[in-house]
Amino acid sequence: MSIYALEKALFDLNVDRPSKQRFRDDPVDFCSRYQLSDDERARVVAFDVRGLVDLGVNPMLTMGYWLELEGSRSLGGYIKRMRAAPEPVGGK
Amino acid sequence: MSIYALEKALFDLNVDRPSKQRFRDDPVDFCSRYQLSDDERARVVAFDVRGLVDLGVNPMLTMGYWLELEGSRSLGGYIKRMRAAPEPVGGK
Amino acid sequence: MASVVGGFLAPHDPLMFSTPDAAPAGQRDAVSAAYAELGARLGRLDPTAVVVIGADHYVLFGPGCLPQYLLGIGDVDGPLERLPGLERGPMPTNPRLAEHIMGHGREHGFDWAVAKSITVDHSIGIPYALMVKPNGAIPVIPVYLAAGVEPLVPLSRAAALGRSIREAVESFPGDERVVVIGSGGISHWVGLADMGRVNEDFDREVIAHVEAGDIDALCAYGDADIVERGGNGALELRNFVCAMSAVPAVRGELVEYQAVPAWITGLGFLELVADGAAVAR
Amino acid sequence: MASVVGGFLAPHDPLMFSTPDAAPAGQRDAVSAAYAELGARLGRLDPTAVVVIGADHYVLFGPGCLPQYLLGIGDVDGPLERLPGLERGPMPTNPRLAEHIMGHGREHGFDWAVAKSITVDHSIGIPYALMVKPNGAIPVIPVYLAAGVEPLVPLSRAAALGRSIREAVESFPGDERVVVIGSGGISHWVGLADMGRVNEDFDREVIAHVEAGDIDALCAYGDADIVERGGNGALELRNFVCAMSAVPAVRGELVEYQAVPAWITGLGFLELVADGAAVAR
Ligand SMILES: [Fe+3]
Ligand SMILES: [Fe+3]
Repeated sequence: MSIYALEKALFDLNVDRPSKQRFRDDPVDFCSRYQLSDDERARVVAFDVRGLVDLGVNPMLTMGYWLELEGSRSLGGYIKRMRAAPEPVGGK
Repeated sequence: MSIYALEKALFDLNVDRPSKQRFRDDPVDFCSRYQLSDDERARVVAFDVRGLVDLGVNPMLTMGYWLELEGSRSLGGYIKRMRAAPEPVGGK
Repeated sequence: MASVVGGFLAPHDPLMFSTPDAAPAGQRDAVSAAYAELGARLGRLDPTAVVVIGADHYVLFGPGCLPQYLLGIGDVDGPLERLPGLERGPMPTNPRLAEHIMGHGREHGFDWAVAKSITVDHSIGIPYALMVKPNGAIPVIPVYLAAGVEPLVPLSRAAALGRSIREAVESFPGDERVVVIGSGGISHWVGLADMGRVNEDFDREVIAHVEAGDIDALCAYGDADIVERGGNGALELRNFVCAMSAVPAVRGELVEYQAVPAWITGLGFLELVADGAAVAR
Repeated sequence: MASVVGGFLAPHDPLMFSTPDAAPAGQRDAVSAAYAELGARLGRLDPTAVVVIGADHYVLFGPGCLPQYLLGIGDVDGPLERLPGLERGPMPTNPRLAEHIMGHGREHGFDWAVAKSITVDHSIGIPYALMVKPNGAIPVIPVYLAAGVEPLVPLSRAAALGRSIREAVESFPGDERVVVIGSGGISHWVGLADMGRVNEDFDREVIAHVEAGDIDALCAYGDADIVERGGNGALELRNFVCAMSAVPAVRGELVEYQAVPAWITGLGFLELVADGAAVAR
């Protein structure tokens, strides 16, 4: 819906401990607290950092939330994901 | 030690949920996370809002933390406390 | 041409919501009627956007980053405080106009801090709910001045910022009709021992300056004098001079004044009439 | 008279701490030696205060309040990030000088956002730890520019801000000797697909402008061009031009340059020499 909602969600995942825990517990539920489209939510849940950066999210935020929350927590994994194509998720 | 440390502690008690809980659980322990003098800490723990305002703390912060955390949570109680003399706590 | 077509000064007293019955019924009714009248006048100005100038009460901006003045350029919702009878939710916005005000300001020496997402507090949420929302989905552009937390923005700088908002609007392509609301109580002592005191003399003096459109007289107040006579809450005069300066050739029209000790505030309701325009009535 | 006696440009690459062994030993040693040399030169300038100009990496300031530039006027500690080998703790301050810079700036059109308490990030914590702290308890005054989060502060405005810092220092009563550090990598792609790329050509071009003291040439870069050739991290050039502008009649002296793909950054180490002063050696 708005790049700003996406950026706020990712900022919270970078700096706010309770937000991180909520995401770990249930990423879809975490996303429901922000005005995200289905497509945006799917990309956040799937760690589609490439797709998120293409949408205009600040790459420091995508990198930060990857390193905090993605399973591997690895920078190499992040770069690999950035170099792959974005997820072809649809939705409004 | 510094009016700024005091203001930061009280700001956190106004807006940060985990800080509020920590204060409820153990106010002295909460205060240990800030560079406060013994006197400052004693005033925070005792809700000596008058003494804190006299030290220079923004009165919106003292009022906010009173309403959030003091037993009565009442504005009338706050005003009464403000009109009484500050606690004569000593310490460095 | 886009223009600022008018403005208002109105209070944002949360006690109206949290302890409505503390005030005498007559005052309560007068205050309700005043908000309704201001809302109706706002509607008759047929605005396409409303700039609401509020004051942080040390809940939005922390000691780690205190801006002199801030503009909401993106998503807006609120209010932050849960007050009985005050709905919380997203507000309509106009990001293009907001970004234009930011850009124009920065080109002319006003380095706006910005919020890409902001949950406004009651200082914007109350005038929005009582004056803007009843007129439909009019976009709101939130502005915050450092009016309650030191270091405060100087009164003269708040006035210059208001002029910058006006010039920005006037340079915006399109036919926007912008209304500006300066949100603030007049005398009130917030969190101080004198809480509950209202100084009607001071309030009437301020109102007279607003009626005369005398921004200079308002900017001439020293902060220590304001606090002495009007309490720390009266430092929100900044919001008044900023809004007045945004309205071309402003003069004020008093709609209502109530000194309400039970709500700890002198409540003034004024329309800021632009130019030689007829008062919207 | 208080004065800015010199300055430095230095990187703040967290990978030096988190993955030190990723870089070849030769580069690692050269970088360590460069920090030590800069620290030694800083010590010989005998400063009484150090202004460190860093960049928020979207961890200090959130989307609810993004300042163009911010000054720490009160308590300072950090760094926020837990990096192996980097101690976290309070830093010595000089609130009187910091408040003077704020007040002087505001009187001259620079509406500083301020922090009364700030936990600095690695962009200030790393140069502080490697260059300032080894010289004893020298007060640090943190400055943050919007160099990584949009809307960015324009390069020319960063330069004007640097001049304002210098003028503020020069109008401060007393004998302060102030050193200014502009903290930032040269080319680096942060969080982008090109992460790990280093563009030595661009870096050498930037270094040549710094050596020549050619602030105008640096301010002439367009942001899109910087991102194209130097990556989003090179937007930290703002910190360079701000620091250079704070040093009177500046010219640069290159101490070390290392292109370190393993640490994803072109690392430049320069002294900013004031006036016709002899290089502190
Ligand atoms: Fe207020
Ligand atoms: Fe950086």
